Amino acid sequence: MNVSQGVFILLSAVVLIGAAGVVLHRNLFRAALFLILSFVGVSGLYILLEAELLAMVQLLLYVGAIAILIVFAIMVSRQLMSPQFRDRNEQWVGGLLVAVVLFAVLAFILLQVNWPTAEAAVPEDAIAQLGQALVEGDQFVLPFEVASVLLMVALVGAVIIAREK
Amino acid sequence: MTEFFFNLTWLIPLFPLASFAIIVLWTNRNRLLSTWIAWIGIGLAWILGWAILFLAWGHSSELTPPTHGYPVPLYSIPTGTTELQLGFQVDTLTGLMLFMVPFVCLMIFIYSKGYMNYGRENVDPRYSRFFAYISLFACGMLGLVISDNFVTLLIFWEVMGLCSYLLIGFWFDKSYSDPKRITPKQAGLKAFLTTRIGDVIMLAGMLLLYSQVKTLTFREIFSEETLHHLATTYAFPGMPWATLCAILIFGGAVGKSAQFPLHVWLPDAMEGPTPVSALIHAATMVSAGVYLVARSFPLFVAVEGGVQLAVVAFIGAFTALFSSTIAVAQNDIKRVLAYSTVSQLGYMIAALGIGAYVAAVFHLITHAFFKALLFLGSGSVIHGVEHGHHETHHGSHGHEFDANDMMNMGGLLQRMPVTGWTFIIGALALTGIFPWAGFWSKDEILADAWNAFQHGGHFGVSSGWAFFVWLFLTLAAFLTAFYTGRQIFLTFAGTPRTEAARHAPESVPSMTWPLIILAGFATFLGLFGTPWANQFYQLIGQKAEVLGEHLPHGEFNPLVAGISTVVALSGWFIAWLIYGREPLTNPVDPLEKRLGRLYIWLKNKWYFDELYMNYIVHPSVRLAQACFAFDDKLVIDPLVDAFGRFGRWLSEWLKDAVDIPIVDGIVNGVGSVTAKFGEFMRATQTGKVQNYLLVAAVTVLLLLVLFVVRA
Amino acid sequence: MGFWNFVLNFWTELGAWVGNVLSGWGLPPWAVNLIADVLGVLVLVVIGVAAVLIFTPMERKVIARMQDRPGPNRVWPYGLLQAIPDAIKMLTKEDIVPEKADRQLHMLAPILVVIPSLLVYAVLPWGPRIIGQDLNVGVLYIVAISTIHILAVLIAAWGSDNKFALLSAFRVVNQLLAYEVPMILSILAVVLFTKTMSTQGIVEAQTLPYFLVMPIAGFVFLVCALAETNRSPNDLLEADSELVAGYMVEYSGMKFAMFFIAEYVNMFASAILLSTLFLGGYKFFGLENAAPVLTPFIVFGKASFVIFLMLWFRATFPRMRFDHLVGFSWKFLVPLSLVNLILAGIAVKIPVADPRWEPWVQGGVMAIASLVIIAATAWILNRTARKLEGAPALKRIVAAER
Amino acid sequence: MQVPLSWYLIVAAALFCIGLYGALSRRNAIGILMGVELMLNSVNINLLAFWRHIEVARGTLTGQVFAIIVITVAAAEAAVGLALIISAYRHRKTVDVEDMDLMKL
Repeated sequence: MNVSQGVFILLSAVVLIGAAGVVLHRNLFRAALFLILSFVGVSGLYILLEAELLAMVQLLLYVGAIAILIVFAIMVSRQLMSPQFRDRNEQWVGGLLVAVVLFAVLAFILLQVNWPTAEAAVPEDAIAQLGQALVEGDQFVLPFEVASVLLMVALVGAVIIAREK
Repeated sequence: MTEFFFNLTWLIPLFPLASFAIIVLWTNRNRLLSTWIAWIGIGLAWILGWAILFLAWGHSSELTPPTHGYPVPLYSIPTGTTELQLGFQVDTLTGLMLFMVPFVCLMIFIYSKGYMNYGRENVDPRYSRFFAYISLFACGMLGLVISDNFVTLLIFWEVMGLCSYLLIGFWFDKSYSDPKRITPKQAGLKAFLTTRIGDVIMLAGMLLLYSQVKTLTFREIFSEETLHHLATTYAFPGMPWATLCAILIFGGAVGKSAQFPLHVWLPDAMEGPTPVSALIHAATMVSAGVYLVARSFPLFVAVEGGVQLAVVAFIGAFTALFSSTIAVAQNDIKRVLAYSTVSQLGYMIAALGIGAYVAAVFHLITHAFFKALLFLGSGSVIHGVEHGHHETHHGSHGHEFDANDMMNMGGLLQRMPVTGWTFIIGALALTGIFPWAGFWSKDEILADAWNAFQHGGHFGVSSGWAFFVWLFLTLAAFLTAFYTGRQIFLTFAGTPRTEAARHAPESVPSMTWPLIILAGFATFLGLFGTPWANQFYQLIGQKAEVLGEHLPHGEFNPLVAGISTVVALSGWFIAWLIYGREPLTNPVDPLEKRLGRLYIWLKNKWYFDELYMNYIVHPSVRLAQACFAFDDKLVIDPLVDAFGRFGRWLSEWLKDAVDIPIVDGIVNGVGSVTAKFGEFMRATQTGKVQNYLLVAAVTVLLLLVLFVVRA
Repeated sequence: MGFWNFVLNFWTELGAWVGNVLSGWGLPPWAVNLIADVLGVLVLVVIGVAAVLIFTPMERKVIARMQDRPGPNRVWPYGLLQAIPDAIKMLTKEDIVPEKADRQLHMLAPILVVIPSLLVYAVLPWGPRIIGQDLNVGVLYIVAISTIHILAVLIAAWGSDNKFALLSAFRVVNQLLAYEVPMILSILAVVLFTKTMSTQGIVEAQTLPYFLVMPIAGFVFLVCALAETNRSPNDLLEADSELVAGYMVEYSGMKFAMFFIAEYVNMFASAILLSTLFLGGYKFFGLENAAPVLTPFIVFGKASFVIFLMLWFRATFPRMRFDHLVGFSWKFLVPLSLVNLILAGIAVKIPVADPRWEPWVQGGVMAIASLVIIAATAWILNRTARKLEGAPALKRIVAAER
Repeated sequence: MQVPLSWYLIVAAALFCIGLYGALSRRNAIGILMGVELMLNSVNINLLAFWRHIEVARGTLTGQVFAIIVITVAAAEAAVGLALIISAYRHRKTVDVEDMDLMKL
């Protein structure tokens, strides 16, 4: 048990408590805030994994954009939030069962597998390498471009769907 | 650079094809745009074609046919044990065709704008469609000349067949009061079916060839081993495969090039619009037949002194003479030209039949130019006369006026000087007057025939045949000069015989410019093939040693040239005597009186149509009817009735015994089970996404568990 | 010599001295680091908060002078300590929570609004190696952290259970997200030129101040900073005349003071960031090399200048209409900064043989191209305006105003 | 480097399952969306953990790149999803998926 393991446990607790809050809290607005907490925790995990760029992107996009949008949507549809609204459907028991069993099976598998891990230091110019890899012809330029097209399409689609007639 | 352009060869037919597609699919409504698209398509093909020609010229020593083309392979079709290589090729013969085809097509396309009355109130309602069709037509011919195998050649060949059907029957709604006169619809059908006979024969030849040599690619068929193999194996005694296949393939050429006895469709093809006639008769379709024989020439000469060359020579020479006799007695300006085309094609075929390969191709090229000129000129004349008719008879279409009839013309040279003079230039070229193009090419054929007669022919052509060919062709030349002169004097000389001719205006510039340009070519093109500096020989004859012998090179023979010139001039002179000296005033041909029954015989085209009608078409129809009557009334009907009665009885029985208790029971049972099951399953179809998601999650979970257990 | 060295490098020497003293007490290295870090954090936070004390009087004085009135002048000479009585007033006011409000969220919002503002100071450079933490993704960090500000405002609005607050919250999403895009794009142009996202690295790479190299990016950033810090003329979130202070409407006392502090902390941070990105940061004609001790003051001076600019804007520009504000971002700033980004991308690819000349050549090209773009933009705007002049609706408005 | 790979994987699995539970049991469409976002995050944790523990030694970057692409997809998904939800809310005055069963014939 050293410092980073301690930090990891702390962050994991934040992530999982936040996630539990997301799915369990009756107040949807609070659930969204828990979601943000969870996102921030995940971002911390990324820093622990020495992926600073991804951590920042996580903050910027998940917290700064997606979570904000969710909160915004909740505010727009706020009339529906009445205390008697039970935000849990009739199959929640089945869902819980599936989730728990799935976790058990996954944990079992994960602990069984002997992962081919290898110790190495993250290179100094990891971010520059990432940037290169995203635009280099023989690496990931195609997924990158496809992703940008996807974003574009999603943007246009969202505008059209949400536009008032 | 050269290879770059050669590799682009496949684009040439694609340009007009694209024009066709664009016009048909999108721009049909916009006439001007359709015109321009067709022009641009053929124009690009022309530019690329000439680029390829000039590059091929530079490399003529490597690209001489038959086997030295530059291959542009496209794809191969697996056909069981072998692969069918399809593609294009560039050699000098292709290059020559690319010199002629796209350019003449371009001229015709430009001319068509005016001919179809663009921008006037009587513009053709199917104007854009016309341009689409002729684009497809050009595509067919261009694709044909660059094919390097019989398969694509046949495909493009049939494309042209289709287009000829569509275009000859272009005015399919036209009908005449004279029931005996053929309508465009019938003419199209006739052309299509007649050429189909030839095509079937040709297909048979191709299939036999394929069965023997397992390939249809020219360079492989015309290789020395293959030809040797074909020449030494026998289909049946006395008939090597090469001879059989050559004769059968020649059948296709006979159909396409309207040779005797399948010539009947071509004059009737005049029912189509005149640019189409020009397209068919000059640039594309009928030359395809000659081109086919020229292309497969090695096959024709694979057997020394075989019967196939004799067949070719005889049919060609006979057709040349025979159709020119008919032309003498025709009054329709276009029909005269049509028979003249048949006759000139006979020249080419006959030339090929005596081994005069270079001369045949030379004549093919020059003929294309001056015949296109003549057709377009005649179209211009018809157009002018029609306009004159419209002007004098405003809106009244009471009686039928035939603008094609030369008896309705006369004195048009004053009214239409450009058309007239260019037409005369074309006529001079056609009749082989020095120094127009026809003189050189026709003379080369005659000289070759004479040489073969004098010194024995190449490829085992006997000198008797050669003399026969020479004689027939010389007679044909005389008749050609005569009927051409008759045409000129009837149409342009003298005074107008009708009001329509009196008011005929000169055509619009988009029609006259192509005439002028083509007239230039008709005048000067022959200089490329003079016996002293024969560029054509340089291009396609030089390296023909692979054929086993030197190709005959038409040396200048003053005797032959003198005879043919004298013959031609005398033809003109007699025409002048009859028609030119005292211009006709009444629409009665003076020839009719002098020739009597012979004239009637010629006017009715030796009664070939009637012959076919009476001895082939009617018997076939009658046979079909007889078969129908026999089959239907005596055999089929009772049989069918009996089966019907039996079936009825059987089904009645089955219904009671089997259908109601068993089949119905099963069906209803299945139905009710399905319905019950559906009721049950319906519960799972909640329409709620989350339920489905849960099912999916459970499924994934089960698979995962399965994975764990199995591992 | 030693003494001068100590004086000139005062801040780094101070750090080393503190470290030595702590080690001298016999502490293990990790404890020394921890204490040093805590001290550093404290210093940064204090600087951030102390900015309020300096800039509130400055704002009041400057705007008062621009509006031709004396401004605060009672507390100490010229009213320079006006902030202290203000703070006392705030602290002593009653803390009111609306009855139907969500108490916890109402409480959480002021905290959340201050924390990210102060977190930003961690990567703002005060001099060579005088920085909280030189992150290699520093600029991205600033952008990412500052988005939490939006969240805090949303929570404040939601937690207040007030319709003005809620309206303000809708505006938050609209305005702040809209202005974040051009801001990031203009920062990206700078990053393209410096090839690093570390704030320290950006300062080091600035041979020329980037405001000269890419005036477009600087201008866009300035406008966006005004919007992001919610300053006039872009203070639509709390526009008094429309929303009676918007999301802050239900806050009083100390909680209101937190928002107040956060605003100035943000403003100061933006000013420092702008001077870092575009004005050369702690560089000042080689002074930073001669006397490193001065670098924090250089930064402070530049930041003050930027803040003065912001105050100037506030005093002179009327508030914009909301749809104009958002439209201005999407229709004007975003395309402009995209063009600028493309220009920067092209400019940094210009090959220069001698690396010493590289910033000058590329910067020069960029500057000239920017001027061309500015001229083109001006021409287009001018033409559009002239077309609009003829529009009947506008004519009627102009006539009515006359 | 002292945190073993399996710890990350376990946390990610837990996060995934919590997200799955959220997606399965929430009635509010926005709640479902949040559950999906949690699942996507767990995937990203996995990707980066694999990158750190396996890929860094090999000098490749697939994990990071994929994480970026997952984030992109998540952004697109959130945008379209929320647009759909708002549209549905506007037309039907509900974001309760229990009421959205038009898929049933």
